[in-house]
Amino acid sequence: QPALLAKLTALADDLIVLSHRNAEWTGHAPILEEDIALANIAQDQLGHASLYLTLLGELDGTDPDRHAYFRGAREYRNAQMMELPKGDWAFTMLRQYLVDAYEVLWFSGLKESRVTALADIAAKALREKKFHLQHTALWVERLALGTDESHRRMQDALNTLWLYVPQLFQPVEGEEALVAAGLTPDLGEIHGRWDSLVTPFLTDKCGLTLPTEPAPDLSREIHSEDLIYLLAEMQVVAREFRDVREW
Amino acid sequence: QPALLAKLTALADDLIVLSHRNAEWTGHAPILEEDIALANIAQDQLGHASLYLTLLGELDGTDPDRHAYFRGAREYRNAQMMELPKGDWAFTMLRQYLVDAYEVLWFSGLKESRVTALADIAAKALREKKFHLQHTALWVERLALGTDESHRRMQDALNTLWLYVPQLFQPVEGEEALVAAGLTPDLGEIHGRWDSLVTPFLTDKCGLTLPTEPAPDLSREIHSEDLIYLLAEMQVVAREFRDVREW
Amino acid sequence: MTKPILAPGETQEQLDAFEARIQRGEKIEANDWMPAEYRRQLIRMISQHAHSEVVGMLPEGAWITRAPSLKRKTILIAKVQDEAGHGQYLYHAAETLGISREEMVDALLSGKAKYSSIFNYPTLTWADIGMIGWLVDGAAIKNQTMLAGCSYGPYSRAMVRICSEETFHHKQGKEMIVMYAQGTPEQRAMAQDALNRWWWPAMMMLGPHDADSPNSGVLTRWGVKLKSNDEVRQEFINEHVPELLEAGLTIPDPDLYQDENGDWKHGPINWDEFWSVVKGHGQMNRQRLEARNAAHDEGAWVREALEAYMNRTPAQAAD
Amino acid sequence: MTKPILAPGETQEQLDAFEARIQRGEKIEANDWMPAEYRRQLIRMISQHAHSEVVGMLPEGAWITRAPSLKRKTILIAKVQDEAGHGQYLYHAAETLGISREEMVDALLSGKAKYSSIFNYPTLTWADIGMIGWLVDGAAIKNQTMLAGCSYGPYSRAMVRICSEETFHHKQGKEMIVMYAQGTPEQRAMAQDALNRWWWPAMMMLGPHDADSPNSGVLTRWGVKLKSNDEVRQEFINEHVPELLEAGLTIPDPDLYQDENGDWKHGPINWDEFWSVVKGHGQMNRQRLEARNAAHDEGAWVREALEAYMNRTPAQAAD
Repeated sequence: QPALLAKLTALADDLIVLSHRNAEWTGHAPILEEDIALANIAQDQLGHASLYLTLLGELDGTDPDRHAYFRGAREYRNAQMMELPKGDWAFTMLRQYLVDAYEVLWFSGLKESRVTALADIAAKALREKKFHLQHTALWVERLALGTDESHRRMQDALNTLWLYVPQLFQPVEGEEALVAAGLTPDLGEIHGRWDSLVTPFLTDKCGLTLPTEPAPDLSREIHSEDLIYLLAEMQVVAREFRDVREW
Repeated sequence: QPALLAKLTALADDLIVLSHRNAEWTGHAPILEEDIALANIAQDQLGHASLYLTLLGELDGTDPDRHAYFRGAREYRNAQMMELPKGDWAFTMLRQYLVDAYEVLWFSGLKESRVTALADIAAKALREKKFHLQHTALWVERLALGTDESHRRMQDALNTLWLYVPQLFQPVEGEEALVAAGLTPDLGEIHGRWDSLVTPFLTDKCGLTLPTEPAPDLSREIHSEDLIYLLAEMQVVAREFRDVREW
Repeated sequence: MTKPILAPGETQEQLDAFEARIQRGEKIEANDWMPAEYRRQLIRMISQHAHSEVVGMLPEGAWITRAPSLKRKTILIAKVQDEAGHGQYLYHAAETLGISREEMVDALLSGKAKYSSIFNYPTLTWADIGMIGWLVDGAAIKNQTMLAGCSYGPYSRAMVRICSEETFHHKQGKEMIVMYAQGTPEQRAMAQDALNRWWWPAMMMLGPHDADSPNSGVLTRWGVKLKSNDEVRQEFINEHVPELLEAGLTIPDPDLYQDENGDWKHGPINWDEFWSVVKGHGQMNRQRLEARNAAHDEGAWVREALEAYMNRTPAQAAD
Repeated sequence: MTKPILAPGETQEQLDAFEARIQRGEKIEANDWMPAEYRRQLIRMISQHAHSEVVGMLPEGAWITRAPSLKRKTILIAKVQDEAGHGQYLYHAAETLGISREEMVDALLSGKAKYSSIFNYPTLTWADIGMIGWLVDGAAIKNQTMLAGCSYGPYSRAMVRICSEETFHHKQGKEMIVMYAQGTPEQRAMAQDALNRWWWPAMMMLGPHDADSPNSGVLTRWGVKLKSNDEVRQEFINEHVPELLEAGLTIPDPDLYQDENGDWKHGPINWDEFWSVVKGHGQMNRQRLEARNAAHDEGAWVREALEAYMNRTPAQAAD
């Protein structure tokens, strides 16, 4: 059904875009050990994207590489949080933490999907996501409680990123039907659990202040100018040699 | 003859690439008046590139837009100086000054070409180039003699750019024949005149120090990684919609 | 029309004479007597207008590096350059009222001064460049044509000059979109997508309905605003709807219709979105201001050097 | 073989015992007695090797964002990640000799320490990624295999571990280029162009001819270098020339031929270029160091925060 295709697209696009941003750090991280850790997260994310895309391909014949490399920004369906430039280390770690917390809950729910293929993806990804979450939560804590500067940077990152959070929990068109049919977990419920997990961590544990500015209503069909630049770079070789079928 | 085609390509590519770098300032210059002045130079450069490309097209059927938008970095034949990132205002102004001085002399010589089309291009461009040279020379002087910081920045720019100067005066393969036949001026002679113009200006007038580090031997067939990024951005729309014949 | 309140030191006689001049269609010049409120309102309007030109360079300027042909690239550089020029004229016009460019720029950079809400929308495809030329410049021209007749001489003359350049940009934008609308399927889709995103912001940029426009009263009385926002918007629609339809595009307003007088009537405008963008919550507000601030900050050493050089030269000459 | 000079405080007896251990093929471990010169040479070599891994992340890492398929992108991230890991092992190995990672990194960032000249060449097309894997890793493996047998235990063990990962990268690079060499005309051209640019730098990266290699003598005597640069280079050529030819590529050396022993003999190497690059005049020397310095400087606040946090936690726990 179209809702499932739309959902798989949104899920895969989130990961294609965010893994790209994370991979931009490879070779430029503040500590050599973190070049390794973040590269690891980026690889896992690409792996999860591929799992979604493989399923998508089975359903509607989509080729994963054409999906990633030959759609423009007007066709991508990632949440805007994913495409924001990598910023500083605080921004990157906080974004990844917010997403990790959401994905751990998402995959925990998806593990119960009635569709075996989805439950299998979730089971495989969940273990990795728990590890990522541990890693990024520790970074958020360390930076929030580190120096004045690191605290300020973490708070700045939160002020920006918080506005993009609601979009993570926006269902795609027809998602209620997927939930009702037991294919995918209920995002509203996940949002609630996410709040109980993330809010006390950020405020009580890390001493950060949640912004009160109202979040704008963002659609997955509209992107920032940042995504255009990201895709331009990502797709440059594939599009220059578009006749090449295999790399 | 192939030497003329190669020469026209090199001349046009220099201007396509440098005008691109200059145009990157539009909207971001340090003074509104300079947004205007530099945009003006960039437009003139694109205009001169088009004149060369039109002639090239008449000779071998090249389409100017395909020439600009559908060749990769391995096929561009600009001097490396042109592709270096725009840097700060000192870098941009000094680069443009060095090129303006060379172009004023080049077009002065080209005006005497036996090929009317070349002489016409030169006559048209020369007037504009003299105006550019006046503008950029004044900037180099003002920054070199301004504050300590502006002097330091100008000297830094000179330290980098000076290494790329010799390439400006490197003939393309077979250029001697063009010179012998009276088609194009002798670059060696122009280099001498350029030195007499530029060296006393930079040293005596502006108080800058010419670097003594030996300049590497650069070929127009090898570029820096910078050109790849420049072309990726420049060609992104044209290549994404490569079937479009007219924009 | 709202009756103006006299500022301390202003007499009714001065005000009457001033208003009589405006009634007679005379232009007020920089050194003429004018009410403080007239001066204040004009500084606000003209500087806001100047800022709009300067910030307006950003969304279009971002596509200079990606313009898909040498011709389009040259045209776009020239267009953005013109906007810088308009900014310049307008800052000059405002300076005649006794404010410095520096003060105005500071107000922009600190976020105190406003600029047109339209520039807080992202430019997402190359066709946006054409659509901005057609719709945004088209809407601006309607407003500027009115302002060309305004009572303050320097503003009026700046507007005349700007209008003629904008008309050229408008033509180029229209030509580009009409061509794409008749081009390849990709170009058609691009043009339609651009219209879908720019139509409503262009409608909104002409300002709130008259009832919600706080400064309209006194500006009208003093011959600065010769038409209401809704009147200008109606002119804009009446010109552009038939042309867009003729180009084969679909206007994203299901309620649009032509009434018995030939006026095109639009559906409800989402003013919540307008006010949200005006208040700084548009998609690009922050980036636009950051980009201007970055250019300003990174240019600081250049401006200092320039000043040092100018102070230095006479001293040297005296050597 | 060069006879080593005793450092102050070192006795001939100690030296003889040390050399006897090496003769017997024993590994020297971190806490064993060793001549100061052995320690100095190993620190120089291992840290240079570590720096090469870290700087080597840059030319390849730059293509992660442009890898043309999801599979290649994943593989490339993993490869560059492995290089970070190799840097880590090697810094650890050097630390066993009494130098800190900080000292080594400072030497790199200030330009005092060297790293492999090969990374000062630009990566200009996607095929460079494959060619680097095949040729550069291929050359590195020859050197590393030799070093895996070296007399210093920690270095030797790091090499064993690194070699097995490099062998995997080498295979991936070869597979990629062989595929492109048999792919579309564009892919073939790309592969050949990459070979044209990387062949000679790969030859040079194995170091100058034995006569021009200042440290070779003592390193050979002490079992650090088990083969000369020229011997290692010969192994590299003998393995790679037939494979490159089999892939249908042309090696950019007109003088290349196979002699009666089956050894492939190369034409003259441009050592001027090699020394120029080593001295810092390669095309990318400056950018590489700038990139490392930028990452280091921009990461300073992170490392400070980390330290502050670690100092803070026990205090908090004591609350």
